[in-house]
Amino acid sequence: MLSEPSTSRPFDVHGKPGERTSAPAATGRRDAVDPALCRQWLRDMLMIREFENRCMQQYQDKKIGGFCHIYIGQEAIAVGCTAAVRPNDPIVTAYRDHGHALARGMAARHCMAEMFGKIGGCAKGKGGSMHMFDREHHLYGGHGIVGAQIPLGVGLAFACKYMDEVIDGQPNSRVALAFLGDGALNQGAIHEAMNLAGLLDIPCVIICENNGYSMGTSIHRGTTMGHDIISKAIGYGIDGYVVDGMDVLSVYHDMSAIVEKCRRESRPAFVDMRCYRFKGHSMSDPRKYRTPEEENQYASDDPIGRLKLHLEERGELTEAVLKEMQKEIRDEVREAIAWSEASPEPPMSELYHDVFVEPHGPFNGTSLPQMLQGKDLR
Amino acid sequence: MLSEPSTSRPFDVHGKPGERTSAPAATGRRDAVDPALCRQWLRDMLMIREFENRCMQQYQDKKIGGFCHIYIGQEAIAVGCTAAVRPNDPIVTAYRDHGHALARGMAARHCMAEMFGKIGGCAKGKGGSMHMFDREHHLYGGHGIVGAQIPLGVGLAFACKYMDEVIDGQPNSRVALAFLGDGALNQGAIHEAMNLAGLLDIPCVIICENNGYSMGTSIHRGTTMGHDIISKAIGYGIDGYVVDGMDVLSVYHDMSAIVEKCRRESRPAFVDMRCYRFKGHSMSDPRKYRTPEEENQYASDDPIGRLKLHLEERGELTEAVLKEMQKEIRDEVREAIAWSEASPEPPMSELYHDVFVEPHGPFNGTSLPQMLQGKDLR
Amino acid sequence: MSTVTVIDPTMTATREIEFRDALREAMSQEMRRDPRVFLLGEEVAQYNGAYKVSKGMLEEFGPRRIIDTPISESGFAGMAIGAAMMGLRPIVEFMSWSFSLVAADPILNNAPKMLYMSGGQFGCPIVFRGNDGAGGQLGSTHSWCVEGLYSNVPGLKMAIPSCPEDAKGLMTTAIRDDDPVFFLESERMLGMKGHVPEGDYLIPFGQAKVRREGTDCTLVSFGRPVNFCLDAAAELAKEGISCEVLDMRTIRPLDIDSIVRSVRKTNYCVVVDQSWSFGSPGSEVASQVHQHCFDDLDNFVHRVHSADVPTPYAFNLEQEYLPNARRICEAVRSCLYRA
Amino acid sequence: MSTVTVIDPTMTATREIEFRDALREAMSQEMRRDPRVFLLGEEVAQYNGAYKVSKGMLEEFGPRRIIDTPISESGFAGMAIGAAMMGLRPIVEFMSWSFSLVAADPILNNAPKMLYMSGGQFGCPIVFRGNDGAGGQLGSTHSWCVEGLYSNVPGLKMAIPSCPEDAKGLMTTAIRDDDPVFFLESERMLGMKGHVPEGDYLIPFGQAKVRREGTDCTLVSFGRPVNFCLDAAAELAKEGISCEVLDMRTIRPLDIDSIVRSVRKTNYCVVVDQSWSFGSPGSEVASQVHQHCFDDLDNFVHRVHSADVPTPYAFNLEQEYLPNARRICEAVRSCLYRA
Ligand SMILES: Cc1ncc(C[n+]2csc(CCOP(=O)(O)OP(=O)(O)O)c2C)c(N)n1
Ligand SMILES: Cc1ncc(C[n+]2csc(CCOP(=O)(O)OP(=O)(O)O)c2C)c(N)n1
Ligand SMILES: [Mg+2]
Ligand SMILES: [Mg+2]
Repeated sequence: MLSEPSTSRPFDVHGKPGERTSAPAATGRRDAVDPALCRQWLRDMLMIREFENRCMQQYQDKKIGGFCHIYIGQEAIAVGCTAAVRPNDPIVTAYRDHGHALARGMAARHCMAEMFGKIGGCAKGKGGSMHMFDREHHLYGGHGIVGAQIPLGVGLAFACKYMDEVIDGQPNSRVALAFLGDGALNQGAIHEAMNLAGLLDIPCVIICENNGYSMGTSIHRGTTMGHDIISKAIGYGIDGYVVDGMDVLSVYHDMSAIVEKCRRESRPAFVDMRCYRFKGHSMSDPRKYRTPEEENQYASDDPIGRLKLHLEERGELTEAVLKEMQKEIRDEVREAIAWSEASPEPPMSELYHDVFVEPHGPFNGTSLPQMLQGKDLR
Repeated sequence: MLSEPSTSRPFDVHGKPGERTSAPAATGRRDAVDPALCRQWLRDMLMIREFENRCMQQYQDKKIGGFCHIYIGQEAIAVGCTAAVRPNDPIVTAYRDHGHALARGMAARHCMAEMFGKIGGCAKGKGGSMHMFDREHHLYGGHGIVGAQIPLGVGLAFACKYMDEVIDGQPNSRVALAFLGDGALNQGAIHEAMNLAGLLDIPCVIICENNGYSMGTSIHRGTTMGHDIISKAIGYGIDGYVVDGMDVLSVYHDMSAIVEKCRRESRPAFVDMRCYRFKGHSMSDPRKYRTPEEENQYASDDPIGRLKLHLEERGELTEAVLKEMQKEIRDEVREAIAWSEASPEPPMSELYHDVFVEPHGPFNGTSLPQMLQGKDLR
Repeated sequence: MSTVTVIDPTMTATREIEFRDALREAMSQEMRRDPRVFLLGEEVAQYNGAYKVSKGMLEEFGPRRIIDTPISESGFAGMAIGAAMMGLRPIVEFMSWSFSLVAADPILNNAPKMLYMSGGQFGCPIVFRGNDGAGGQLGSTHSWCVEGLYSNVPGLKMAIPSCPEDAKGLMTTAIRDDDPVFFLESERMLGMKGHVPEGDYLIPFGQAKVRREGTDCTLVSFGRPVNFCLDAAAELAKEGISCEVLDMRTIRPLDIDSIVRSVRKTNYCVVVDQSWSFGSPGSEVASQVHQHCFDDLDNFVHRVHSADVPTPYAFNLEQEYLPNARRICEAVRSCLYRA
Repeated sequence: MSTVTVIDPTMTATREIEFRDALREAMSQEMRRDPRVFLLGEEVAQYNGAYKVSKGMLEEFGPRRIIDTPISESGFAGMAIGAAMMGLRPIVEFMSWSFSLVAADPILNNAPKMLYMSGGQFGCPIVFRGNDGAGGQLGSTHSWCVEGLYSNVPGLKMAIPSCPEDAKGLMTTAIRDDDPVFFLESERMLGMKGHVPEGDYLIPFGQAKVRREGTDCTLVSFGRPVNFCLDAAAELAKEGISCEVLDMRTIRPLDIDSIVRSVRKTNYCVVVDQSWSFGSPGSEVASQVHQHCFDDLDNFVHRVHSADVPTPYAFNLEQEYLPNARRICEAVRSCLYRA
């Protein structure tokens, strides 16, 4: 599956030029995917892009509060990874989570309403941008504390295996995906989690969305062995892979292979998913720590552009289809915003709701958000 | 300096037989040490052994409270490492710390009195067995929380470098040693500390006293890559070395080379110091998790026996000299016990002493313990 | 909690067992009835637990449900929280709560807030348990009373039994509870013997127990110091002072009603809390009693805590540092203007 | 602290600057006078600080003294503590105190206990600082008021300024203090303007400041809510209620004497503390006032806190969750039987 690394670009935020990574980058088999599926991915990626662009507007318009981390540039990862796993494989990620929520199937309205702090939000407006949860789609959050979601992700995979093997007496069927940023590599918790996963044979794929920066700190200023981060996983006996996160076809193929290996062997894996964050860290970041040249180079390597090209070259995407797609998406996001506007603020009783499962004292129990009501969640 | 690994023994708690470690074990140049120095090391090791044996008695007799972790079997490490550094190179270690305190130069009486909870103890009886501190000898503790001392050790080295380079404008002259157990490898804090040390070029030598067990858990049950733990350091760009911790000559030679390299280059290093804890984890451990055969094999490879043999073979140690040495040591430890018995309990005013530097409210300031009074500590 | 019936512990056969046995019985009984329950922590399996609380459990339940972990409190606590989000019911043993500081983030930021942050989607039915408070001369880093820290945090429940019977009943309730429970044991009490019912039973959270009735002064406590209160009450009885000893059993929820009822009767109150005084459960109780019994109290609520200093190692200092019967007696006499 | 003189801030020239500038001025002035002082934390150097508190400091002091760290709070806090043991005087910036939970062990187990555990050999002159309390809709994991947790721990000092002038004076004192200081700022206040003296000056720890004199009720607060108290006092003045507003400035040490003096005058007391109520500085103050003013109080000490729930994201819920002038007014009226 895995072949030689592509040659360095003039700006390479990940490797130091000339240095080889310890695992090869991914290419190949790019033609094997059904064009309809490819177009679906294009749609999903365009959807995230449009959603995020509108988020930025809404944030400027003060409809969205708190921190807001934009996923633009990394769309291929959420979309490709989602395509590579089964719908009931649980996933967990950090605060840059809109893309994961949408890719996993959350309706744009519930994602947007959450940021609007409205009752129609996926977490009734109580979580915000950094905390997207969706039980129907097996998304275990959006988490704000850097690195803290990785032990959780290992726990999700542990639970899958325990339920299958210990409770139901059948072979493990699920794999968990746990996403983190490159800056999160420096949190101790993820090392403890990797050791546990390696030791207990836990089928968790730890995916480092390595966009080369944690806030204003380039990976080489904050992380030792930044050119070869899978060396860290190797210290836990975990297989590491470098994957081109700017190319949804690579993501899909490599992740499919990795995920199925983990599922089969019930083992963890670590993925150095190389990508670039096109926007600032959060909405208030002037991005002085990197040059326009660098940004432009990566922008010209846009994962959406790449996929479009791939389809166009093969005659599998016409201008008309694309236009229609874009229009639908614009409408859908516009509708999501209108819906979120219209969704009421959470009632004051929500302040003391969802604190404890049982009502007692001022605590008035718990209930599911609108988006899950009436659904079969087993 | 470093040559091929010795062949595996039948019981090898560290490597899986047949598996190569990623760095070679140390041998060679065993003859180069001045016999007088060797005899001094023998004396130091015998001293620790006698001290620890008497500690166990005192613990049984309830003169010592709390937890008590015995260093028997690992004496070559504290003694060899101390010999390999300069007296003002700071060191810090975990709770199994009596050996380090004695090797560094703390008088047996202050070490023993500390465990007796007496005012003559190195920490006025307020720290106990796990918390041996000695400012004169640049020992920054004894620390009870597994792994927590490693960030501190990196901070000591950072401070050395800062004082020399930033404050005094001269090249860095010191190196810090930070000891931990193999079980501590699984604490996140040490990974954060290794990354910091690697990133900021901090001259800290992190020495894992790899005795193959953390309490009842063998390294392979608790630690991934247990046969090759320096693979973890490699993920931080830190050079790793395997050293035979059962042989004081190896410890001295290898550590001298490692320490001088770190001093020269102002870089961290990681040492897999292979050893065996001869006694239980603490005083209440029945050691059911390992076989008498395994224990016997290691006991027959006693670091003190090895050094004795080395000296005897070369005619550098006579029976009479050894006897005399042993007698002196017995007397010294006996005297330390008597002295500790006689040392008063800390007065009640000590309860509110050393909480804050300044007196205020019930807090009555701070002062140095007996052992440091009148000494020049710059 | 809602679907289970509280079995009256007086109805089932009892025998004298140790506190640690009571804890183990609750865990084992719950593991037999619910396959989602499992135990993990350092040395809990092969070593039978550092303090033998889980002795024999590996043999009965096997290594898939009694799981030895590396020394990675943050990692395995977080892992267990993830598993709880999926519906399993982990019991996490901290060898000592003192070692939970390295796991403060997952246990405080994740477990008690997951239900809220997810808008009701993911609860966290988990029990964190282990030794709390000073052991015998373990020194400053190993003697934490985490109730002083963690009880500040909403979204968690906190139980702290003072005797074997409560240990079993509260542990059973904790395991069946759908919210995160911080369960605080005491190394010093693990060997304590007491009559414990054989069957399974639940002691509801938030219901204090009157451990001794009295008319002159209300002693409010929880966990190990309840026993010192009983000693002190016996001592004070000789002086003609009749103390009512209230064992709160859970700190969160706090059964303030029972305290108020007692203080309205006695008009005096002493709180005994082994954590440090500043911003502690003890100050909370004092403040709430002051609020609810403003017109009933004949003196201010007196408080007995550990001294406001790091825990010393030396035997004599540690003894003086901790709440003890003598210090409780002094506080009661002072409160009743009899000093 | 003993060797320095307190310069009267009223004696030096002032100008209006922001809270963040005041913090920076204190740090920079101290770094100029003492080469042992350095600053480390995430994004403090090249990025000029996530909130621009350290803006320009890299330029002045260079990368050896203004140090960007990876996202390793436990690692760099521990490293700084080690350096402090050797006599350096680190300032550790937590981008938010909410992120200090992952560093709870070094900051609580090491820094405040080192002097004690080492029997007086190794002190820990260190300042931990950063944003505390809710920002604007940052949600539950990012809105910690760590005073509710950490003030329980002996061996540390805790300062929490409410205005730019105090921010500078307290920071200067913190840096020169030989003990560990937890310095709590507020993201919401960094842009607040105020008159700040140009020279260096020290505001002694443990001395409250009367921010408004009054006769009817004592309002006790610290940090950001002091400003809400001032708003409330202005509002209540219109109703003829005269509030005395006490700004504690440090929680540890706590200047209980000033509180008692004021309450003896007003006979009523309301504590406003933005941390959660249970076992908080607020409950401590209430409990101590109850103790010292038992015969002076005409009603129980009323308390205003954040709601006892995880911090919600939604604007309307967060506003209601936090202490605010309306809730303070209500508490004062209720306390004064005017509700
Ligand atoms: C423990 C902790 N420390 C600091 C922060 C503040 N913070 C939020 S995101 C971030 C940078 C993370 O970078 P990275 O992991 O690379 O993710 P990216 O933003 O690139 O997706 C920081 C420092 C935090 N949320 N949690
Ligand atoms: C954070 C933390 N967790 C657990 C413990 C309890 N504990 C003390 S020593 C120890 C085993 C450590 O083993 P290792 O690091 O190999 O050192 P050794 O005892 O072999 O010297 C454990 C689990 C602790 N002190 N701190
Ligand atoms: Mg990044
Ligand atoms: Mg070991």
